[in-house]
Amino acid sequence: MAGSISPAVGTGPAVSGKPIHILNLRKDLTGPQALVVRILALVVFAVLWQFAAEAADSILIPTFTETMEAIYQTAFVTGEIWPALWVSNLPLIIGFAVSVLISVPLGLAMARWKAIDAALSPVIALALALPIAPLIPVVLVALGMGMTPKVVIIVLFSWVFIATNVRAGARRVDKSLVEMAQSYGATEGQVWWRILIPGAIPAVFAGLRIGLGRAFAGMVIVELIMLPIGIGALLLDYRGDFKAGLLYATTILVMVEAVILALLMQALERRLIQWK
Amino acid sequence: QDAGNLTLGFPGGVGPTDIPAILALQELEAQGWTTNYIEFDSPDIQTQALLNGDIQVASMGPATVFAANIAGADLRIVSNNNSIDFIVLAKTGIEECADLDGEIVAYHSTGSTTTAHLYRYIADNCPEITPNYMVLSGSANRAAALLNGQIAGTIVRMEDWIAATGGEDERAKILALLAETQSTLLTQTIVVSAKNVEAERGEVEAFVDALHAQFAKVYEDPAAYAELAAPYLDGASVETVAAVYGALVESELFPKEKALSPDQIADTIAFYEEAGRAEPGALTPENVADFTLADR
Amino acid sequence: MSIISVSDLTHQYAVEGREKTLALSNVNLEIKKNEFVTLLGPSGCGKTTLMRAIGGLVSPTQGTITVNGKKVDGPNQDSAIVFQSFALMPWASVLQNVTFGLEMRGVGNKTEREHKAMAAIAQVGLKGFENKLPKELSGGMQQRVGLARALVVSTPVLLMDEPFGALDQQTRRYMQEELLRIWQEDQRTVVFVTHDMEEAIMLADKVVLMSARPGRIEEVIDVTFPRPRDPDAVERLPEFVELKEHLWRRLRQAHELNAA
Amino acid sequence: MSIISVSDLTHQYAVEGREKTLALSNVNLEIKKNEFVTLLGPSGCGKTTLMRAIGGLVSPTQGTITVNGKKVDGPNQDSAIVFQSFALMPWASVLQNVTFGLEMRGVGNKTEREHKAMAAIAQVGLKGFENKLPKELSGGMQQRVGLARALVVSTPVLLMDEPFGALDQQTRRYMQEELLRIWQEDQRTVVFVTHDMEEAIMLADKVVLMSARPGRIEEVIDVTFPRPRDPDAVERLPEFVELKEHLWRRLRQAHELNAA
Amino acid sequence: MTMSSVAIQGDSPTAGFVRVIRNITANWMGMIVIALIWEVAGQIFQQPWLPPLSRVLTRMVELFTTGGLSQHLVASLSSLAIGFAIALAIGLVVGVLMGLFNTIYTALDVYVNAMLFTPGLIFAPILFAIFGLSDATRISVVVIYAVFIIIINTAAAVRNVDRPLIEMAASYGANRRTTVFRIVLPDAFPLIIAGLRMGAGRAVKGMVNGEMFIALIGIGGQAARYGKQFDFTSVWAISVFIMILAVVINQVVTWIEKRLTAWVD
Ligand SMILES: Nc1ncnc2c1ncn2[C@@H]1O[C@H](COP(=O)(O)OP(=O)(O)OP(=O)(O)O)[C@@H](O)[C@H]1O
Ligand SMILES: Nc1ncnc2c1ncn2[C@@H]1O[C@H](COP(=O)(O)OP(=O)(O)OP(=O)(O)O)[C@@H](O)[C@H]1O
Ligand SMILES: [Mg+2]
Ligand SMILES: [Mg+2]
Repeated sequence: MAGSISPAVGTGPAVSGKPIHILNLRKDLTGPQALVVRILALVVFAVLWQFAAEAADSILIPTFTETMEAIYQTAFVTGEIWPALWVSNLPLIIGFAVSVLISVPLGLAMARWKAIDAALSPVIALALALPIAPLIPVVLVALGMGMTPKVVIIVLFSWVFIATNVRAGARRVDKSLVEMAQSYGATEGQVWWRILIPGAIPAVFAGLRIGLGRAFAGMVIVELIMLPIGIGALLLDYRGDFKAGLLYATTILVMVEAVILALLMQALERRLIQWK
Repeated sequence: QDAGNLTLGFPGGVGPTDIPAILALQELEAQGWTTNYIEFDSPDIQTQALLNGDIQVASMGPATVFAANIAGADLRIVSNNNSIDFIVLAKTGIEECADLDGEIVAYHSTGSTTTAHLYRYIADNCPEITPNYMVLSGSANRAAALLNGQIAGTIVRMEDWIAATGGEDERAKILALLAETQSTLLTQTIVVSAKNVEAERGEVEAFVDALHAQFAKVYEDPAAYAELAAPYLDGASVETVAAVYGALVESELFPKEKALSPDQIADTIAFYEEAGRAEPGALTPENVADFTLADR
Repeated sequence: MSIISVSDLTHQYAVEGREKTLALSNVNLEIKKNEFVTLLGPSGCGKTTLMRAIGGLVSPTQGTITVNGKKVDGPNQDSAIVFQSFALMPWASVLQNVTFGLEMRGVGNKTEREHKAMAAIAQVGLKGFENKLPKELSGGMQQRVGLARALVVSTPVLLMDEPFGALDQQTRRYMQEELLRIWQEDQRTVVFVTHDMEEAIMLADKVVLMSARPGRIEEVIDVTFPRPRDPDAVERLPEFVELKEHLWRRLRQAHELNAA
Repeated sequence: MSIISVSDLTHQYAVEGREKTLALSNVNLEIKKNEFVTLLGPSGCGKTTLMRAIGGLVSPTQGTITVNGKKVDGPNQDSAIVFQSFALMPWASVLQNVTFGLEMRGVGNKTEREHKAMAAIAQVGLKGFENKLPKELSGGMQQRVGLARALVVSTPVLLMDEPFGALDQQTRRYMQEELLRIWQEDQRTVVFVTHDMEEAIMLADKVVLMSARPGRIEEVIDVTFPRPRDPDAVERLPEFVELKEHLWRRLRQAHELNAA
Repeated sequence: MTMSSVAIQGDSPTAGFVRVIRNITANWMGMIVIALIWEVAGQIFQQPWLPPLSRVLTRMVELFTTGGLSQHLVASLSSLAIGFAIALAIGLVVGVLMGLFNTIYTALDVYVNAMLFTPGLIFAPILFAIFGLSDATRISVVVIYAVFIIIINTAAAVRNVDRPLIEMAASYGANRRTTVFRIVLPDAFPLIIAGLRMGAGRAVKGMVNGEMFIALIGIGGQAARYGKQFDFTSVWAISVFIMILAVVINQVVTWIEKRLTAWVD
């Protein structure tokens, strides 16, 4: 018979010390509290920016107040930003949609089948590191000047991040659920639609958010390097003319657009993953 | 002579027009100096490097100098590097400026120097046309796009055209050499920061002297110079480089005088004012150039 | 005339880079159509493994299994499985979890399916919980959702892995009665893993007794009490008590703990 | 002299955006030091919830709980919990899972802890499985790992949520004997949730009977069989059979299914 | 003894060799196929922008032996290594803090996402203004590129940790710190690794872009020069080299991941 468990020595009443608090992950602050925290963070950031920029005293670095003024100018006085945003957004939307259509199935397939995963994982690694920027001339020469090269570059920028996250998320889906579905005669398509995709939804959204970010970056970079229309043209002009305030104002407005899209996505995500 | 210390900045991608400056550095190095050169991708970063004292002299376009000074920087042109070397190109079949009406014409970006020159060319020669403008950055990219038939006309630097075609190609041809009509304008200058200039006066003077010695060498024998220059131009053959120098010398694009001409500066300022890139009166030759360094 | 036939089955778990475990060794088993077979054996003896192999979720290292005359080489439509770990979709409501099986088999239209599912949910005593999420249910309630899902699809074979393990005796007794009723009405073949000897005897036509690791079949005992059985009455039969004693003794012999 | 005192406990689960569930309503319970209390009740009646509240994992909507004289307002070092869902760390071996509790309490050094843990692993019949990962174990084996983890730390209070639910009867009997032995040697207070009425009676000083949702305490029954008990002997006592019948009747009354 | 029985025993060197070959073909199939398609397409279409892979590889060797690329390599790689190490440290710490503390999460969430969305290049002038013409600028570009994705993935991983395990740890008296190290981090590990993988890729890009878009230095600078000269074979050669570098880094990460996550099904 196995040895007995002797009582632990020295763990008498002394152990009941201070109370333990359970980690409460994912309990997001809501409403006014969240707003206060966010604004506080913004204020800290703005003050740091203001002082740092004043200390740097460079013609390329605007202060926070200069930037805010420039935002007001470009958005409401001259209105320069709007047509540029519009021009730049079209390839962004198409490119992002193409990325999603390619990467979500790909990521799921990688999570589902070991062979595909093994075959594609070096490709993913390649793509994660493939330096797109030096290849932009190649893409332009290959595909001409129209919408296509922009869309291609945006896809190149974003697909791999979506695929990686979808794969990671789908791998976390309980294996026994897939078995359960199969035992009920689910077809492969049904396994995907009913088990893998819902189970991977949180990670899919994380991937979509990151992918959207990369798509934005891709959009700006193509325009900066080769086809300066829209936002890229504005940025180049402001840079060339040392209009630092407007340069960062434009950047911030692009970020704001991206963040708004991300927040919309987050809202959708919240609705879809109540079960978490 | 005391050994000096000098770092020079270039816009990215060394071309034949940049070689004299590099060889001037070599010359100084041979005299015991410590020299260095750095290629910058964008003029604004180069400007900042100059203002910070990371580099002592820079090769940059007057447009950048003007824009930076309007934005509050204190840059000074101390020497010319080369005059306008832009050419207007068009695909075969387009014979004159007016034929560009309705065709796709590419330029760098709305506010760039080359664009201003292109507008000026059209205003001078065929003001009534409305080309279908599109944006395509990089002079070499535009040359390639033209050769690939993706655009009908554009403006590029002569050295890029010659590098891409060796001087001739049946797919496109030179519509105008702007050097002929706009020769009083500067395109590439040697620039210092006014704040640092007193401390580095000796170095800058020595560099300007060495640079002009190089220009003299080019004019002496362009073909021989090409052989010196080719190793600095990755992958370019000596013949191509020789063709470029031949063309540049023929058009007298390198300055023959060391002294900086106030008229040239004034013309260049006027040109940018006209192009709407500078407020009239905001710039004077004195606050963008330092004549004391070269006019000795 | 066997509907399930397991011959010479051996299974070894081989996780890369880890020690191998021999879970089943030379198992032979014949199950006739409409038979109710219970599997009994010490913890870790390979009952779940055997069940999963029959369901096609484990490809055995050696040996063959046929269900309904077809060789099993993957999950198939002949059997429904009730999982030991419930296997509920956390994002789906109780109702959605229960209709899932019907949907996969393409049964009826949505209303029909929901109608059937509602009936099954009531049958397992979860009326009123249709719209709850799994995390809002207790352990026993979750188990019953898995049960309802398997009951509602009418497969010829029903594989149940400790389906009543998390239920209180009252609910368990009620569920046993329901299961027997469904089995008798629909004429299905049931393979039922349990730890409860009384349950094993009460339900079975045949009790299959397995030995400790590596799992082998020790003994197959026919249970011949007449049907329909009234649990309370059966429990009092002297044959029942005798059988229970017999199983108890055999299990004690087979037991890994005593071996240690 | 109660070590655990639950007074006027009400708990309502309120998940945002979803219907609320009243799980416990006005529960009062006093448990004396070194008492062995079993909780019995229909599936979904709130046993797990009550247990978690005592362990400080659920902050009840209303009412107070004190353990060892201190008000419970979070997890505390006075009680160890055996979880219904096992809660094993999937990345840790059996041995690492078992030493976890000891480590958290800062017991001894590594060798000592491992020594203790090895003994506990053997006690639950898992000798030889020390280096396996949870996914390599069967359901019952996983449950025993969770059990060993809780047994090895010597907390005054042991909260056990269906700890033997996935075990076969043989292993279960053996584990019951072990548990009783440990409890008697170490003088601990045990709260034990089970579905098995025989188990509830056999182990308990007090059987607490709960009613269906919302959970209330129906009845508290004192069990006075002398200790140490020999399960096989106790089972044959007429009082045992009588008590079992009584519980069976009461549960049937309390049962939600019969209400439906 | 027959060949097959040798293979089953799995101890002999031949069997080991066979297994290695099989592993390689299984793991690198995708890449081999892409390489073949590239080569064939390059040979068939003869487009200047798509030189056949063989030519690219030859050029790559040339660049390293005679083209003087190796002299740039050490500087580029050391800034990559230092930058990634810094990004890793900051990313993990901030990510874990954001995952653990809901206030920090709420405060930073929007801004970190915004930074991820911003093309890293935009920061070039700022970084240059701060660090000037030193290696610190290149390193800081690498950091900026890699850090935000690591933060975001780490925070998400921590926030999704299995709740029952946290409760279990709490019930055994684990304090916050212990819970984090013993439960949260192991459970979050697979997702954190996914973030690191992406972070490593971004770091390599940061290295290249930093060298391309501030001052032309290192291998990125070379790539930019060749791009401006329309020397696509050299551009591809450098890109392929960078990708090989990334794949090597990725294999290392995968190897570590495999070691540490045997417990994932
Ligand atoms: N995925 C796996 N990897 C490795 N070994 C496994 C795996 N699953 C089960 N085993 C091992 O196989 C043996 C049989 O496991 P199985 O789950 O079939 O037992 P069981 O009879 O269902 O036990 P229980 O009654 O406890 O559920 C056990 O010793 C277990 O350790
Ligand atoms: N996290 C939760 N959110 C919402 N409702 C819950 C949650 N957990 C439990 N409930 C509800 O509370 C009630 C009591 O659940 P509890 O788990 O305490 O039951 P139990 O007595 O342990 O049942 P079982 O014997 O089946 O384990 C159930 O009706 C269940 O639906
Ligand atoms: Mg099992
Ligand atoms: Mg429970």
